[in-house]
Amino acid sequence: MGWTRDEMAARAAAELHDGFYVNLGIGMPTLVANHIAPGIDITLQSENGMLGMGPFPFAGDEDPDLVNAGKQTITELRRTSYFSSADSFAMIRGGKMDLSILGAMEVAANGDLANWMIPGKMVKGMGGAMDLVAGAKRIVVLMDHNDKAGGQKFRDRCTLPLTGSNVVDVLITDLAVFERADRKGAPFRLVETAPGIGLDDLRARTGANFSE
Amino acid sequence: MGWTRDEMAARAAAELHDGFYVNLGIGMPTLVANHIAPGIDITLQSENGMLGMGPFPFAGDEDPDLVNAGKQTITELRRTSYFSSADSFAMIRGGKMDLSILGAMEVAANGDLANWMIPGKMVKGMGGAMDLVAGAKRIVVLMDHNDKAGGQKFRDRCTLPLTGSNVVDVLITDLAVFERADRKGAPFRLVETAPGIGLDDLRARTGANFSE
Amino acid sequence: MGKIYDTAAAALDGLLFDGMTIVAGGFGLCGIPEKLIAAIHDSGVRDLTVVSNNAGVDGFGLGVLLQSRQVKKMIASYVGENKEFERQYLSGELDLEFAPQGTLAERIRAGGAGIPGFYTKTGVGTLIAEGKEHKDFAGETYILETGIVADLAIVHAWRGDLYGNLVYRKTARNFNPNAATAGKVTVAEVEELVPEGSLDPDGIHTPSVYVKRLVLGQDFEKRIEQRTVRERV
Amino acid sequence: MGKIYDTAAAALDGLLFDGMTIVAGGFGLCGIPEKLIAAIHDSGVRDLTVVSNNAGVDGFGLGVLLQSRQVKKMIASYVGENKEFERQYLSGELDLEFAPQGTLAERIRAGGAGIPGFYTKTGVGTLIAEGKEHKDFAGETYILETGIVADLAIVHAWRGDLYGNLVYRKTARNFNPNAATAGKVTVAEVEELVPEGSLDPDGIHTPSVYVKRLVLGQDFEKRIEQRTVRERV
Repeated sequence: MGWTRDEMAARAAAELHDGFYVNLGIGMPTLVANHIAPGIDITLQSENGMLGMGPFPFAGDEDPDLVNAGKQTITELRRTSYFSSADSFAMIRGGKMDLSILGAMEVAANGDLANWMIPGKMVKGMGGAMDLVAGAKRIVVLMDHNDKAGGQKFRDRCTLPLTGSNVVDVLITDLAVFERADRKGAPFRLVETAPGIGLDDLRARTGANFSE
Repeated sequence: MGWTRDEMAARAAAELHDGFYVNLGIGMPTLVANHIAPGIDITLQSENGMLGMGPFPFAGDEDPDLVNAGKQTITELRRTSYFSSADSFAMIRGGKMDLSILGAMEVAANGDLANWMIPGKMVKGMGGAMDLVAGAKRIVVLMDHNDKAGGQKFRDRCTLPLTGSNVVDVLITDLAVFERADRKGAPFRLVETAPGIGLDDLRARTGANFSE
Repeated sequence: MGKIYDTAAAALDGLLFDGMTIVAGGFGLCGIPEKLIAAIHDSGVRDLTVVSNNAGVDGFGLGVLLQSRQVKKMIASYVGENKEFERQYLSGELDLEFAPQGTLAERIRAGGAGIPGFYTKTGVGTLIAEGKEHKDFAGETYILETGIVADLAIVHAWRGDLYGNLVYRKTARNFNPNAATAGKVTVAEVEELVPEGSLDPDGIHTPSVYVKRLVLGQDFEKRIEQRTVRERV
Repeated sequence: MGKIYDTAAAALDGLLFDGMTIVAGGFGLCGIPEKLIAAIHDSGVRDLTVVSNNAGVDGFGLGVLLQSRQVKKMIASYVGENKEFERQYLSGELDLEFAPQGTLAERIRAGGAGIPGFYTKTGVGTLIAEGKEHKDFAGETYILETGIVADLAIVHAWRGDLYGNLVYRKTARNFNPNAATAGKVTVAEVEELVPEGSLDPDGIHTPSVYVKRLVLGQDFEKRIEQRTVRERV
C-alpha cells in the first residue's frame, strides 16, 4: 500500500527538467539523484560549496576534502566548481536554484513547511534548509503521509516551528502527489495517488484541505 | 619656497611602516611608491581588484588586462592576488588597509575631506574615494596648501561637498605637515614646516586653526 | 547544454527591449564586454539604464551606446573619460546616479545574492547619504544601500567552458563576477572556449549556473586607456 | 614578512584570552583548522564564544573544546553530530544561538566586509525572525541580520605562501575564506607552504592581507565523517 521511498524519489525526479540546477536535501531527497531520466541534464548543487556534484566514490577513492551537505564522501565531475559558503548561499538566496527537494515533518495547506525542530526534544539545527526554502525557485517536499502513530503530517496548519512560511510548491508522500499553481493563495490540488489508495482513505489520512 | 610634489610624496612615504597594506589614490599619491625606504616592505592595493601592485611595465610589456585604479598599465609581483570589485571593497570597507593616501580639494579642521566635486562644474564622480576614507585605518592627504588664486584649502569648514566627514588623520601640503591624534576631537597639530616657511606666513595662508 | 552561441548578436537575441536595465562588467576599458556592447549598439534598443562603474570613452566601450543616444540613465562611480557623456548630461539628455565604487560593487553583489539592502559607512555625511535611511550599529552611523538586479548582465571573461563556467584574467576580473550574478539573464563573451573539464574546479570565478548564454569573441580590441611604462635601465 | 610560525601554539601566542570570540572555518569535519583547535584546547583559554557552522564531533574538531568546557556559547547552524554538546546544552551549561547556514555565512562575510547589517528573506515567518527588525522591499518582507566580527579567526587552507596568500582545496573551502576576513586577527594552518610566486595570482582565495600568522601543520588527521562509496560494477 503506497509508494516505497524509491518510488517516491522516482516521482520527485519527474520534477527535474533538462538544464535544471537543483539542490537535494539530506536524507530521502538524495535518492532522487538515482532516478534522473536519460537525456535530462541536471547539475546538482551542494550548499557547503560545490556545483556539479558527482556520485559516491569507489572504495579507496574517498577524499576528506570532498563531501556533500550531508558530510558524505562524493566525487566531482567535469563541470564542477567549488566556492565559499557565502558564495554558495548567495547563489541559493539569489534565486539561481531552479528547484530544491527537501524532507519535512509537517506541510500545511498554505504551503508552510516545518522540518527542523520539535520543541522539548534536542534541536540539531536548521542547517541550510531555511535558506533553501527562502531562495530556490520551486520547492518539492518528500515526506511520509502520516507519522508512525498514524498522525497527519499534511495539515491545515503546522504545529511545529516553521522552516519557511508559504514555500512548498509540490508535496510527494507515499500516498499521493499534491501541487499548487502559485504561492498567492492557490490551494493544493491532488495530482495523483499511489496504486490502491482511494480518495476517501486519503482524505481521512490528511489534515489539509486539497482540491481534486 | 615650499616642497615640490616629489618632496611631498617623499614625506608621505615616511608614514608607511614595514608590513603595511596601502592604497594610493590617483595623481600625486601614486608618486609615493617611488619613495618607499629600503627595508620597508609595503604591499600596494589597487581598488579595481589587485593586491601586490608592481611598477609600470617596460615598453612592449603592457597588458590591457593589468591596470591600476587610474587605468594605467602596471605589473604584478610574486605576492600578487586578483579579486573582484566587491571583494576589493570588502577589504577596504572591512578596515584591512593600514593606510590610504589621497589627494584633496579641501580639508577642514574637523577632519572633513572634499575631493570629488565642484558644484556647477562637470562632476566626474567619486570613484572609490568615499569607500577609502570610510574604510582605511588611517588617511593621509596630499594637497597644495593654497589654490592657484591663493585661496585657503585647509579651512575651518569645507565649502565643497564632502567625500568623508571626520576622516583625515595627516595632512601634507607643500608648506607643512599637520596631524591629529584621534578622530574624537583632537585638533590638527603642526608637525613640521617646509624650509623657509615661517609660522606667521603659514597661519596667514591657512583657514583652519591648528596647534603647534 | 545549449549555452553556446555563434555571435554576440545571436547570444542577445530575444533578450533586449526598450527601457531595460543592463549591468555590465569592466573597469574603465579593462575587461569590458566589448563584443556584447557592440551588438547592443547594433540592435538599436533604446532608453537603457546602464549600471557600470564607468561609461567607456568616446567611440569605445559604453561610449558607443551614448553616442547613439541609446542610454537614458547611467548608474556609475566615475564618468570622467567621456566628452559625449558630459555633453548629454549637462544638456539634460542623460540621467546619472552616482554610487561610490565600493557601494556600487556591493549593491551589484547584493542584488545577485538576494539581499535587497545593506548598511555601509561609505558616504555618511555626504551628498550620497541624502534621503537614505540612517541607522546606528555599536555607536557608529551607517546608511542603507539597496541591491541592484538588472534585466540583463553582460560580462567579459578570459576562458569559459560549454557549461558556462568562467575564469577572468588579472584586473580584467573587476566587476565582471559580481555583474554575472545580478542579471535576470547573464550573457558572457569569452576569449577562449576551453574543453569541458579543463578549468581547475578550485579556480572557477563564475560558476556555470550564472551564465545562460556564452559567445566566443574574435579579434578583441582590448584598448589600453593609459599606457604607462618605465625606462629600461 | 614574519608571518610564518613554527607551531600552532606559537602562532596563537598572545592572541588568546578568556571570554573571547573565535570564528572558525570548516563544515562538519571538512576543512576544519584541526591543529589550531588542538592548540586552543591545550592553551586552557575559557569562556569562549565560538562561531562555526558545526560543533565538531565528540573527541575531534571543536568537540574537544566542548569536552574540556572551554566553550560558553556557540553560534552555529547545525550541531547534530555531538553528544557532549547535547548534554551541555540540555543541562544549561552551554549557550547556543542558531543561525541559518546561509545567514551565518553572510553574517561572517558582512563582518569582514565592514557591513554591520543586511536584509534577508531567510527565516521570515519563523522563530529566527523573532525580535529582529522587519522591512519591506518591493512588496516582500525581509529581516535584518547583523555582521559578525570575532577577536580571532582560525582557518585551514591547502596551500599558503610566506605572504599569507591562501588556496583551499575542493569542499574544504566552505566557511574558511569568509572566516578569514572576519577576525580582528586571522591565523591560518596550511598543509603545504609553497615558494613565493608559485600560487596563481588569479586563483588565490584569501589574499595575504587577511592572514596575520600562518603555520605549516604536520600529520593532519582530516577525519571523514560519513564514508559513503559505490560498488565497482
